[in-house]
Amino acid sequence: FTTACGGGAEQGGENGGEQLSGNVVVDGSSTVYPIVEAAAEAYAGEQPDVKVSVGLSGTGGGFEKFTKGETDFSNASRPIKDEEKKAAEQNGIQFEELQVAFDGLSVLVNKDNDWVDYLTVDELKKIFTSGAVNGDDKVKWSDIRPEWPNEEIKLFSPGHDSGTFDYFDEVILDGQPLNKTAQLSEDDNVLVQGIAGDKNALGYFGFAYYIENKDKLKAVPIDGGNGPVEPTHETIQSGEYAPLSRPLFTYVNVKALKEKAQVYDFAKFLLENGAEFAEEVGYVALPQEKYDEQLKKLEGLK
Amino acid sequence: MELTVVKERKKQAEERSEKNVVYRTKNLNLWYGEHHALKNIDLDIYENEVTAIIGPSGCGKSTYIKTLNRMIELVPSVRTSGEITYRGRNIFDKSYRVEELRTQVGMVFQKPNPFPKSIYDNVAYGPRIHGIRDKKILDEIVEKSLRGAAIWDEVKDRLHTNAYGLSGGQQQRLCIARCLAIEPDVILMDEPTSALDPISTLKVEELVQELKKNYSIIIVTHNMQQAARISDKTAFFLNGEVIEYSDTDKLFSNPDDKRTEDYITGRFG
Amino acid sequence: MELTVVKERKKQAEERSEKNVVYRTKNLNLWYGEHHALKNIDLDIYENEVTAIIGPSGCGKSTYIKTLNRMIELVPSVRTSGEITYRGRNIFDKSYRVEELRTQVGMVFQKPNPFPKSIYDNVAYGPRIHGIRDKKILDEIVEKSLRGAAIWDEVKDRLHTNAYGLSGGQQQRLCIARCLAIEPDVILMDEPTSALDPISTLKVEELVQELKKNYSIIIVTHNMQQAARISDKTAFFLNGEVIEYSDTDKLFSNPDDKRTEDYITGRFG
Amino acid sequence: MAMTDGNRSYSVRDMIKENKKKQSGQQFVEWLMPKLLLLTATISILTTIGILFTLLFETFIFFERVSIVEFLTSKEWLPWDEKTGSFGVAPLVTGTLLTTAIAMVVAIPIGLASAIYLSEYASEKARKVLKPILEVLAGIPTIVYGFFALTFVTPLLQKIIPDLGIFNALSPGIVMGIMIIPMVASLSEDAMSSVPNSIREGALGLGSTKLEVALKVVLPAATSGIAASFMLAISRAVGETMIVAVAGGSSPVFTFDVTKSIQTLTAYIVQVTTGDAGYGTTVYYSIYAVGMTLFVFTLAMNLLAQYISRRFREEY
Amino acid sequence: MEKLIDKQRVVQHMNGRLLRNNVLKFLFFLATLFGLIVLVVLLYRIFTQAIGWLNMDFLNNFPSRRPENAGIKAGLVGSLWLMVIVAPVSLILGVGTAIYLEEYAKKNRFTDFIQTNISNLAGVPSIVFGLLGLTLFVRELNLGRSILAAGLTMSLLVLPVIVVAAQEALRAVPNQLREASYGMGATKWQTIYRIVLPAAIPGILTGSILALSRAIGETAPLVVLGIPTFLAYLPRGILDTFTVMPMQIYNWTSRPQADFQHVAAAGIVVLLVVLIFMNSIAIFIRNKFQKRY
Ligand SMILES: Nc1ncnc2c1ncn2[C@@H]1O[C@H](COP(=O)(O)OP(=O)(O)OP(=O)(O)O)[C@@H](O)[C@H]1O
Ligand SMILES: Nc1ncnc2c1ncn2[C@@H]1O[C@H](COP(=O)(O)OP(=O)(O)OP(=O)(O)O)[C@@H](O)[C@H]1O
Ligand SMILES: [Mg+2]
Ligand SMILES: [Mg+2]
Ligand SMILES: O=P([O-])([O-])[O-]
Repeated sequence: FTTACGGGAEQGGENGGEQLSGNVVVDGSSTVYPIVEAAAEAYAGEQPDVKVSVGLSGTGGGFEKFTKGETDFSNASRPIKDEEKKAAEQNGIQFEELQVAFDGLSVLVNKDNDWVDYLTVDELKKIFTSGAVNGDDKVKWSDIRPEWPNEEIKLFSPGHDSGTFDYFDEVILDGQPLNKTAQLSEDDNVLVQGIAGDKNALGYFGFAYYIENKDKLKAVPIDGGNGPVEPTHETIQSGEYAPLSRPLFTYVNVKALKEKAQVYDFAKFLLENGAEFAEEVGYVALPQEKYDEQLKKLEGLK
Repeated sequence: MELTVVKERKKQAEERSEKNVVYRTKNLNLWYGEHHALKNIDLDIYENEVTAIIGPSGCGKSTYIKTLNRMIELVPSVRTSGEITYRGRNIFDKSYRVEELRTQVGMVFQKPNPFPKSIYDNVAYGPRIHGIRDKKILDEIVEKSLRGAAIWDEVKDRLHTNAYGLSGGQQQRLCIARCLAIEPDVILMDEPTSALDPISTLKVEELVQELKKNYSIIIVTHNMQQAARISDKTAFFLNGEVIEYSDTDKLFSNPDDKRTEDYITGRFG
Repeated sequence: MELTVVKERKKQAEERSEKNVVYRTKNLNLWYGEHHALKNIDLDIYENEVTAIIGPSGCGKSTYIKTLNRMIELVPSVRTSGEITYRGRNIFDKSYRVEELRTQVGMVFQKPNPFPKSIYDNVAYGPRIHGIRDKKILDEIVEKSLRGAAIWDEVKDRLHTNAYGLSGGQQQRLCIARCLAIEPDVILMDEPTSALDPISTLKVEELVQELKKNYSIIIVTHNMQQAARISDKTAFFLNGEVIEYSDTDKLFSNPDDKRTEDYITGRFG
Repeated sequence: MAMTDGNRSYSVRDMIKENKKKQSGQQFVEWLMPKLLLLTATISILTTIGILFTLLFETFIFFERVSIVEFLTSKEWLPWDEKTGSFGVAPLVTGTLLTTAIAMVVAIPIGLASAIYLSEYASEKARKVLKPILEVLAGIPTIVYGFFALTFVTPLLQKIIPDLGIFNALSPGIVMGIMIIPMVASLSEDAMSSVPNSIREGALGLGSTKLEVALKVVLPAATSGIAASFMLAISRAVGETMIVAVAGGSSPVFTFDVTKSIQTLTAYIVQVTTGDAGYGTTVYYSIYAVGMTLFVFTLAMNLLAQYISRRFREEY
Repeated sequence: MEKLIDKQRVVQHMNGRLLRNNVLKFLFFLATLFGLIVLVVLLYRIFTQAIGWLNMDFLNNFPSRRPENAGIKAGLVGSLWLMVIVAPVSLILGVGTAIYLEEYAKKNRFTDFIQTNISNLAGVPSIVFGLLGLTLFVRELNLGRSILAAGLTMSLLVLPVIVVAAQEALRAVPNQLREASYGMGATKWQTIYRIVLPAAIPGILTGSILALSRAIGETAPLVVLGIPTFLAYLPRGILDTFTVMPMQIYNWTSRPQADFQHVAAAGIVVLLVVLIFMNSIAIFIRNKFQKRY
């Protein structure tokens, strides 16, 4: 059983120039994965003897293992749920939540869509909520604004079991059921294909997928009450792109943090360089103060 | 005038003999890969006669008989040269459909090879593929063929059970019945009675005598008594060659070739 | 005193005859499912003799001979009653290991069944499974066995090619060689020559005569001439029963039973 | 000494007897092997028991929260909302049935036809080349097939069926069928190859065409092997996950319309196991109930297939 | 002799039969070709995407956030390690089970039960095996997320395929070969080991190729086991953690950067090469032994 009880765990604390060894086990959200992968890759250059492994079992799957004490870090695209907290408590697991980046949920239409200039949060809600317009859930553009075409909107959404949907549900749908005609997929690249292939498509997904496919898709500015805002690095980081920008987390096992020097060191490394890695893989960094604040908290836990 | 009569007669004789030849083999050679299995075979086989082929094991009897209905083509490494005409047509001709040839030339094999079907379906197989669907006609054909192969009484109560439940001898007779069911023109038999008891053998031999009224039969046999008993002509093969081919009486009583004599008197192998 | 001598002699004779019995079958019955294939068989088989079993197709010859080395047990639906003793031991006895029995009782089958291996490996198979590994001894055994089966000359240049390349007759002789390789005590032969040409048949027959000096041989045959030629005793089977069992000369010249007479004179089937 | 020729100093018979005495190891092996083999055979039973245990516990908890009647009779599968949610498994079952049926419509005829071609028509050489190439098809990771379905087959089909959604049952079904072709072809070809040649000769000798030999003689003789390949193929289709997850969408809708987006039992399980759902939520437990359904589903199918093949075999 | 068969009709019928034969032969050929064409299309798409990304660096690098640095090394080595467990374990268990069922087992309820059980396992989706492996090997037996735990899980997963194929292959061995061997006094095991198994090898191998191909391309159960995707080190033994090629590929396909799609294609090519290599070994053995009786 090689994972949880790394060999060189007892070696001393401060990072200095000291060589650490042992394992760091990370699992969880596929959304957060690229950031931590980037950190682990860079970290291997700093501490070649520390074996960092990163899995992508999904936020839920990650927490399942985390709350059983099988992993040191659990990536999450949403905050931990009450059930999971309870499970952790039962197993005597203490944890600390760390924010590592922002993701801006981008609302997108087809490149050939020349009528949508922006959408308000209410309009979004009207389109995506089941039964809000019609009993059969078929919504036409003209149902939203009369001057828009009299054609059915083809909705695309991440599947129910993704952090992205979870967040959209929370801030837009308000717990109401999703429009039944929406085409669902767990894979954002698949959604890109769908929206790029249909003139009447409307969907949403993570910011990085929009940035990478700018040539095929058009982002819709969202009016959250203060006028339409387009999703950009600046608007997401500043919080101006509201309410659709969401934080991404990793949770760390406090016991591991205390007992295993390499876990602490990796956590520190992640926060110190998190901004850079987040940007590199397509997310948006937190404001620098946020990272510093968490670093301090981390020191306190040691 | 007398000359004309003679000529006329000669011509008639020629015509008749020409007409009577079912199979004419000319300078046939056959190789299995490198192995030269048949060498310069020349052989005419006549209508409504039983032609026996004898010779020691491995001399090419099965190979020759399988060439007559082109079954030999199933062995991928086989090459042939020379010509075989069946009723005047070269069987190696591209335009000659092998299925047509084999419909006219039935075959009974050395090892019994019934299909894993019921006895009835085994016999009805041939007629069915040739488009006969009428249940009554099929029943009739099945009965007639099984009777013809001297096995009807043994199987008539279990026509619809699997053919593999039969003993070896019964299986072989079933295979003969299966062949008779399509009423071929020529029947090739590769040691058909080697798995039969004497009684069944006798019946089959009688049957062969009966059948030759309408059919031409070529039979490979190890049993020289059998060859002597039932055949009109006999060919003696040795190492892939035809050593002697003549009327059966002549071949067994007064062979031309020393090797034939040695063989039929059991002096060599 | 004379009496004692007589008694003594009688006793000796009895002992000898007792010793000479290889197989004693008592009241053997066998069923394939519902089909009663062997009925109340009583038969003694003697040492260093050739015992022939004849009878029409389906009469149970193969079944009986397969019972002697318990090969019949491979058919799941088979039930037996009665007793067979081999050299005094009941072969159906739980403590009797069937492998031991079959090592002492070799078998040659009706259809040639070589292994899909080289000719050499086919013959060496028996010795090898019985623990003989020495290459030189194996070579010797292989050559001797192939010679014994009259096939050495034909295959000596291709000992390491696949046995399936041989003709039917050659395959069967290979199977005989394979059986000879373990030098059994009894050899069971189920129509071993039905796929052989007369010369090979003759050789095998000679071989049988030769082997019987040291071995006991039980041979099923369709060929009554063969039975008459080579066997010392003959059993005539009919519908699963032994109709008559006696010295071969007696059985063929002066049978006790009408049915035997009818059969050997070819009067019924 | 049983031998007749004098120049030998040993008798095989004696050597065998000698060896027999030494070979107590042989007897031990003979005693041991069936037991070892029985042990390996029991592994499969243990595996099933293991699976049942893994599934049962959590399934039990699930059914404490959701009534089994609702699970079996409701036609709505909306598990995401704890309060208003509905747990009727029917949509997932129809999704599975739909894609499996489409896959079989593709795989069975094409696979069997390929098997016939390879076994009865192709030359030895062609067979030796073609079969392994086909088998490569079976080795391509399913995720590749998934994207192939989504980015190649679906657009192609949309040209023929304009109404076809970007996610649908048809395209992943077809691609799944294509993936399964080699399994059907390869195993059926094996079964047909093992029909003895003498039987083929018997049929050809009666003037059969190769087609008649194949369809009327070889195919019936190889029924059990071919049926086994079908069974494996169906099982594979029912259990396939990634292709449907990528190209089928994830909309559990009760429909038999192949142009609509669907979700299969398996796709639902992956969705949850790799997703966001909280550990301990009803959704989490639902995957075990769905897994159990799959298990029962395949069991029922198997029993049915066995029954059919038994009836079938009796014919001759 | 009265004729029941009308020669005239037979000859007329012949044309139809031959036509049918030729048409169907062509259709059968098309069917075979169909698979090949799909394969070519698939491979073409993959190769055109992979070209330029497939180089020594790709084979030598660990996963990376930068597409140009990403490599398959950890996955390649991990997949091979996985085979080190799966191939022997599944073959021994699968062939063993098949031999038991075909050669030893009596036809009784217990045998029927095992048989049903096996065909049933063949239908259990891979992800459920993942759940089993997680509970049994990773947790109960405390093997962690090791090669051993994953290998055993995968072995159970492919077991039914091997069993069924091996059974068919054993069934196809003619009984007369068994009889010949028993007739020599061979024991049951000797007969099986020396005669039956060698004759069944081609069929067994075909099934095994399919099974192992499946094991090497499978992702879902490993995800459930929690096998990591990022690793910057290689396993040293069967108790170490590892990752496999399909997980790398799966991850790459779901990344937003277009370049990762090329990396994924390159990964697929490597996976296919490994598969083809494995297949060719088995096919070589199969062709060497395959013969018709
Ligand atoms: N498929 C084959 N490949 C290679 N050689 C073969 C093949 N079939 C037969 N032979 C060889 O060709 C020769 C003639 O074989 P054939 O079967 O015609 O003999 P046969 O006279 O019928 O013998 P038998 O009386 O034993 O049946 C033999 O030497 C045999 O080994
Ligand atoms: N496996 C079997 N199952 C059922 N019946 C069988 C089986 N084997 C043989 N029989 C039947 O038992 C009877 C005796 O068969 P057996 O094979 O012993 O005959 P045989 O005397 O050897 O005939 P042949 O000379 O044709 O070989 C036959 O009626 C046969 O149909
Ligand atoms: Mg022959
Ligand atoms: Mg017999
Ligand atoms: O993998 P996710 O939990 O972020 O969807």
